[in-house]
Amino acid sequence: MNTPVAIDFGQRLERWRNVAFVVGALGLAASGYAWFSDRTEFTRMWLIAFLYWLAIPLGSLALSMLHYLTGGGWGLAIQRWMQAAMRTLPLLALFFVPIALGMHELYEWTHADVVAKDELLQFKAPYLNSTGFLVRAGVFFAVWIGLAALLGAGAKRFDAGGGEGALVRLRTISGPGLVLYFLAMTFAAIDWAMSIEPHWFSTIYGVVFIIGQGLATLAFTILLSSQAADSAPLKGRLLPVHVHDLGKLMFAFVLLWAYVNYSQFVIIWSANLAEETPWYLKRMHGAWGAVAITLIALHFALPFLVLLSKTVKRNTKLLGGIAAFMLLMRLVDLVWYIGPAFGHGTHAPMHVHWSLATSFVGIGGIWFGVFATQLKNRPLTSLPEPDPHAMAAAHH
Amino acid sequence: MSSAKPTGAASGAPVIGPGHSLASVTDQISKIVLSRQTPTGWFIGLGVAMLGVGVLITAIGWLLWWGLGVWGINQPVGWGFAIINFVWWIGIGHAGTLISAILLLLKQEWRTSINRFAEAMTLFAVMCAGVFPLLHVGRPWLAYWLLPYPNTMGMWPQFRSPLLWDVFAVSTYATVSALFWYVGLIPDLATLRDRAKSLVWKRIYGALALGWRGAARHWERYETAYGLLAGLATPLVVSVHTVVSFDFAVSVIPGWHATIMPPYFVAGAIFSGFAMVLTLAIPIRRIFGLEDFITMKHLDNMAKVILATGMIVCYGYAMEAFFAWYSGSPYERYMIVNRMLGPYGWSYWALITCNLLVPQLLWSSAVRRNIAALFAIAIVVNVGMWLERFVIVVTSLHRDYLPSSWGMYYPTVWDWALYIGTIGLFFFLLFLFIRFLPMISIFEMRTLVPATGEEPPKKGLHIAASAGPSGEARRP
Amino acid sequence: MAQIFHPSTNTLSKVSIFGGVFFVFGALWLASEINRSSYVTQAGVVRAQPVAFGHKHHVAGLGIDCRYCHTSVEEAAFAGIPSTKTCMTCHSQIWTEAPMLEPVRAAFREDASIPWTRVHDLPDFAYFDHSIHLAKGIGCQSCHGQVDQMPLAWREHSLNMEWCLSCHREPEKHVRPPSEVFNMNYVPERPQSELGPELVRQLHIQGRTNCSACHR
Amino acid sequence: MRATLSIRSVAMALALCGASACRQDMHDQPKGEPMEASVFFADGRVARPLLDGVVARGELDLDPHLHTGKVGGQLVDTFPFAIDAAALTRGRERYGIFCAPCHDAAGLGEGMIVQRGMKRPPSLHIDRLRQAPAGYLFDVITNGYGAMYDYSDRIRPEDRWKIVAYIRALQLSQNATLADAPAQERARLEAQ
Amino acid sequence: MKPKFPIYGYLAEFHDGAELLAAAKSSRAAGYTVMEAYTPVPMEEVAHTLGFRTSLPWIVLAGGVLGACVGFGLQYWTSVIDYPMNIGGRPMNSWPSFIVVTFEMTILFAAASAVLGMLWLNGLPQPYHPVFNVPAFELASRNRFFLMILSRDPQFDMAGTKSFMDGLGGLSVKEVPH
Repeated sequence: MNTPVAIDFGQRLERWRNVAFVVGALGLAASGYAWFSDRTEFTRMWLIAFLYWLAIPLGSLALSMLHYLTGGGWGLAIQRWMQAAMRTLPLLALFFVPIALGMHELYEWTHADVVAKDELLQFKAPYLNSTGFLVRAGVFFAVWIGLAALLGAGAKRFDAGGGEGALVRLRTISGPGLVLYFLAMTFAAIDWAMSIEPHWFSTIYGVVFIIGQGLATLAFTILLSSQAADSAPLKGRLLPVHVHDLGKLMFAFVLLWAYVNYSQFVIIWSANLAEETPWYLKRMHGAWGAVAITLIALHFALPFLVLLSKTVKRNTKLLGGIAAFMLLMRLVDLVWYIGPAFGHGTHAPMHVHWSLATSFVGIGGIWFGVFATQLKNRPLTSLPEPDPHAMAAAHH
Repeated sequence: MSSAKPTGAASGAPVIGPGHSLASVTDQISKIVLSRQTPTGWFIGLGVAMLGVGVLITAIGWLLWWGLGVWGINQPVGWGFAIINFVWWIGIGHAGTLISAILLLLKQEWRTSINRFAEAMTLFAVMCAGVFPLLHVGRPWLAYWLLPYPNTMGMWPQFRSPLLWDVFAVSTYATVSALFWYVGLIPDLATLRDRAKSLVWKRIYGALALGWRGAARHWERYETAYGLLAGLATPLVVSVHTVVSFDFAVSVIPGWHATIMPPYFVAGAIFSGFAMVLTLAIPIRRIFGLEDFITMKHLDNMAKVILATGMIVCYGYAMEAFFAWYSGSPYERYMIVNRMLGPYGWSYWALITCNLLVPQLLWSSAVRRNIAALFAIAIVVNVGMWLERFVIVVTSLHRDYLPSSWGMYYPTVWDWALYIGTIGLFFFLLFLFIRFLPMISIFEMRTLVPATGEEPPKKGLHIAASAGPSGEARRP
Repeated sequence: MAQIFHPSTNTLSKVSIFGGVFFVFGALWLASEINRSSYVTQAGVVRAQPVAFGHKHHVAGLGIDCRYCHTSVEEAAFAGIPSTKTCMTCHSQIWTEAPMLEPVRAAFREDASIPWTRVHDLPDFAYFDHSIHLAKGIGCQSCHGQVDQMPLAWREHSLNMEWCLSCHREPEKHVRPPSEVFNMNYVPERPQSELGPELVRQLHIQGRTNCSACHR
Repeated sequence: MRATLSIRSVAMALALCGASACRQDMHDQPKGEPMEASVFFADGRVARPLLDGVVARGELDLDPHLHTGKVGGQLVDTFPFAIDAAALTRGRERYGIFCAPCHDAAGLGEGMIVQRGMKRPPSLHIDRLRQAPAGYLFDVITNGYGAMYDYSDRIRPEDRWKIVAYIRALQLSQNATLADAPAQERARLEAQ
Repeated sequence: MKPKFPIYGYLAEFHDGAELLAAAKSSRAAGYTVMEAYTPVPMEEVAHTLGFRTSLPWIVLAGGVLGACVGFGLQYWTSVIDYPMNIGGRPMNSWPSFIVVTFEMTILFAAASAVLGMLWLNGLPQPYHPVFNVPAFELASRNRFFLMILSRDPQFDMAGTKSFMDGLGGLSVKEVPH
């Protein structure tokens, strides 16, 4: 039961970090080739990969603030992961550059000739224009990075023994911070993803992205926790009760994901308006339709059924496995959300360029490397020392 | 626990006053029910509420006699007060389930002293809500046609209609809320049976307690069932107001057809529901001297929930307004302009004042600690949420696609009478409830008493406020 | 504490809960049976008429065609109730002294209407058209029963909507060649399972079950 | 006092329930269905007789030949429209419905009603009727003759003409010679 | 059948839950199996000490699955098989529309099976029970904890069990008449 040699999670992290940097660099290099060979495809795939990896730092930002406001042991268990993830936001701002440069490849409203022929796009021009797009992106990143910095500083003060005062300050930031995050993320989702199909609109769109970010963050942090659980310093501190809470939260977010997506779908499906349905028609036919069914089955039904069980929710390894699976499904979901937007007509064939894979590991590798570096800068967990009482309680 | 270092969210106040034991909790709460002496305030309140019930009966009688023409509804506003008040009441009901179920799942101990009361509020609010659609169908004696049963018409309800989803959602909600409430009451009914002095009351409470005797096996199944009910009620409560929002959103009316409607309706329901809980809890804790059980921490937490859900609701308003423009649809654009500047513009701005501006005061902890201010804000929110439904229903319908059929909606005195009547009914039931049943869950309050013998309280974690000793240990 | 309930209450309370469930379902079942019974639908109940007119006598006995009296049945929604003059076509000559026919003679004299009791009265929101049913091969007998065997008329079927729909959903079970619609003793030449679908095709029968087919 | 009150209230409640359950306001709407009784008109009928001078749509009798069987006041012996096999079939059907009860299927005047006491009509095969112009037969159907009531309200003019045509065929059938039969039929009949 | 012993069991009264738990554990260790504990608050550990786990979650799961099948089945049957009707061109099997009612029925059936299952397994309602014969038992719903060893226990005997229970350190041990 007791392993004589205590494995240190920090060492494993270091190994992973080195691998991640190498893989990331290779991925970026391959994506660089794509940039020259097919700029359009590269930019599109890059956008998907970028939005995928952006979800974890932003979700961390939001969940941290939520945790400061509501409390709960689950937050302590993943607090360090989230704090490190938040600090990677400047890197993601850097990864946004190819999107800013490739705007013309992504958004038809940047084409003057298209806009000249399209009354609706002319009407929307005060919002959908290149300058506004860039300025807003700057504002979004400023808000997020600023919030992350404020929270980081507050957390540092708390760690240094700031006590109740530091906590109160964190809460004071978190309330308005969540409001700002919500607004910024909503408009970021509109700008970066929704406006690829500039005629279409859905008022719940921002919320769908926000829920997705929360789910991705939970899956990522659960996966990491499950990897760290049996080594120092988490061993003995990460209790089944924490795992159970995290499992319940992931379960809740799986349900929320299904809820917001179903709401959007059934409202558009039932009303059956010509300006709204094309978005779903594209995504419900042919190969994209198969992806949609896969999402229902594997992004919702399977995790829902598995996570119903209390035993599963308390099993660290099993929950980690499900979390890894959910991270994969998040990618499928994003590809399904954004991929069909580039096709025209309601029966557009499914098309995913190979550079999705290179961009995905490229951004992801570098991101994870930086994340691991950030993680190592601070204590690896904020969970308290093992407490015999708590251990006893946790066995029920 | 109270003497341990502050673990609560902001105020750090405990969820139960100091110095309580199993016996004192049991005695103090059951005394309210079993005591022969009834506070005079109760009689006055019940009397006023009965006046309201009288108004209700008159309004329903008048309506049945003359038909729906006595209401202000007509083309183009065919929904009017009936649906406004229905949604308003259903929304209020939601806080009860939320407090009971979701907070139980989240192990928020502060729920314990207000859950029973909030569940009762849910039940009564759903009853009041049910009055409106039943009467609005025009021939309420045929309302059972809404249910699928093998009828002589050989046909079935239309399952593609959100109005039918509503029938299922609301009736399921009413049933499950009643079950949840009753199951929660069983051990307390046994407590009252054991405490009651007269044989008649012993028998009444005894029959209702179903012979509960607190056996360990029973408790085990009971707690499992209660936890499962909470787990089931949580998605249910979300689904109910989602379905209510579908009533509007799956249509094609500008101002109704918006995909943000489900989450924003759910948030709005919680918003108004918590406001109603505050509206009721503040006077009741005063009248019945329950300051030890409904503490400042409860009020503070409820205020925070109101603030949070209020912000979500306002997010919904903002999205509607932005997308009305962004959609580029002339109908959507006209809808929002008409909402703001049309003949009902006053209601939109009043709504913004009540739901957006006034709740911002709750950012201040000083306001949250001021009971009078909390009470006032709660009332304002109740009004604001009523206005929200008014705005959605009336301004969207009165000017839709066809300018030739534009019109105005003026509620009649019978619309108002029915609305006031249901408020009377609500308070009437509530007064009966607080007199004859324990308004605070006795057995759950007992679990909050430190050192029940099961295990000593743990120290709170750094920030973790909620995972208290009883939470993980007792709940499955 | 002392016992406050007798041991028998254990059984009583359990039985009453489950008994209550059965009671509720039983009551619902009873209600639905009552609703379909002839007490409510009046199916099979002979109606009192101001004059004891016998379809059996006039149709089976004398061989008078349905259309002799119900003249508009082939071309209008309403089959037509014969005017008093139609009765008097014959009864001005035969049975002229019969007291039973005095109301007919009186009506004819005074140019009044005979207040017949409607046997087949659909609700006012249902729009039934005789002509289309005859044109598409639905016999009188399919809805009205063997009128030629009714001394005094009764309603053969409930006229509930489920009864209408039972045919509209499966017209092939009831259709006959249009030439046979007035035949009270029709027997299909070939098995109905074979003839029915063929006639449905030939006559372009749609068996409409949407609301606006009957409710306008 | 209390007892009566409660009995009264129970009775009231029952009456209310009963009243509500039996409300058939949609079943019997305040509109006139064909031949319903009316409380509005003095004669108690929903079906309104036409006022003098009113012509219903499609009922304007502009063609005296078609509608009266007369041209210039004289009975005609021609048909207002061409008689084909379909018209004869229709005529036979209408004859069967409206005429056969008295005149019997062959036109001999031995119908079922006659057997029950109706005044016996003349056979259609007497010379007077065989020689009468078609307009005469039409006129009898339209206006009645002797004990026979008129059938103008029950048979449309076109159908009356078709009945007349069928009567003509009947008359022919009872007075035909072998020479009238088509060659093929003749051969068959001769063979018998 | 005539009961073997003149009493239903012995009821020991305790001051707090920890004492009860200890007593339950030692009774269990002493080989008693047919026992019941009575507490004013739910104490999961006591039930587990008595060797009890509930199967209620499975009943609720079954109820939920049944509800889902009934819910969707009802809609499918009525809308596709029994009375197919074209509503605005939507397919007969409009599954997006049917999800809501399916969901509600799932919840309804699961909740009903949770409540009815709990009552059924608990043998409630049971207004009469021998344990109510003990006057002090009314404190079981206030602040006292009780442990009862039933006379049905194979190891039960009048004197031995009495003296064993006296040794558990409770406030009192009382006979529970039938």
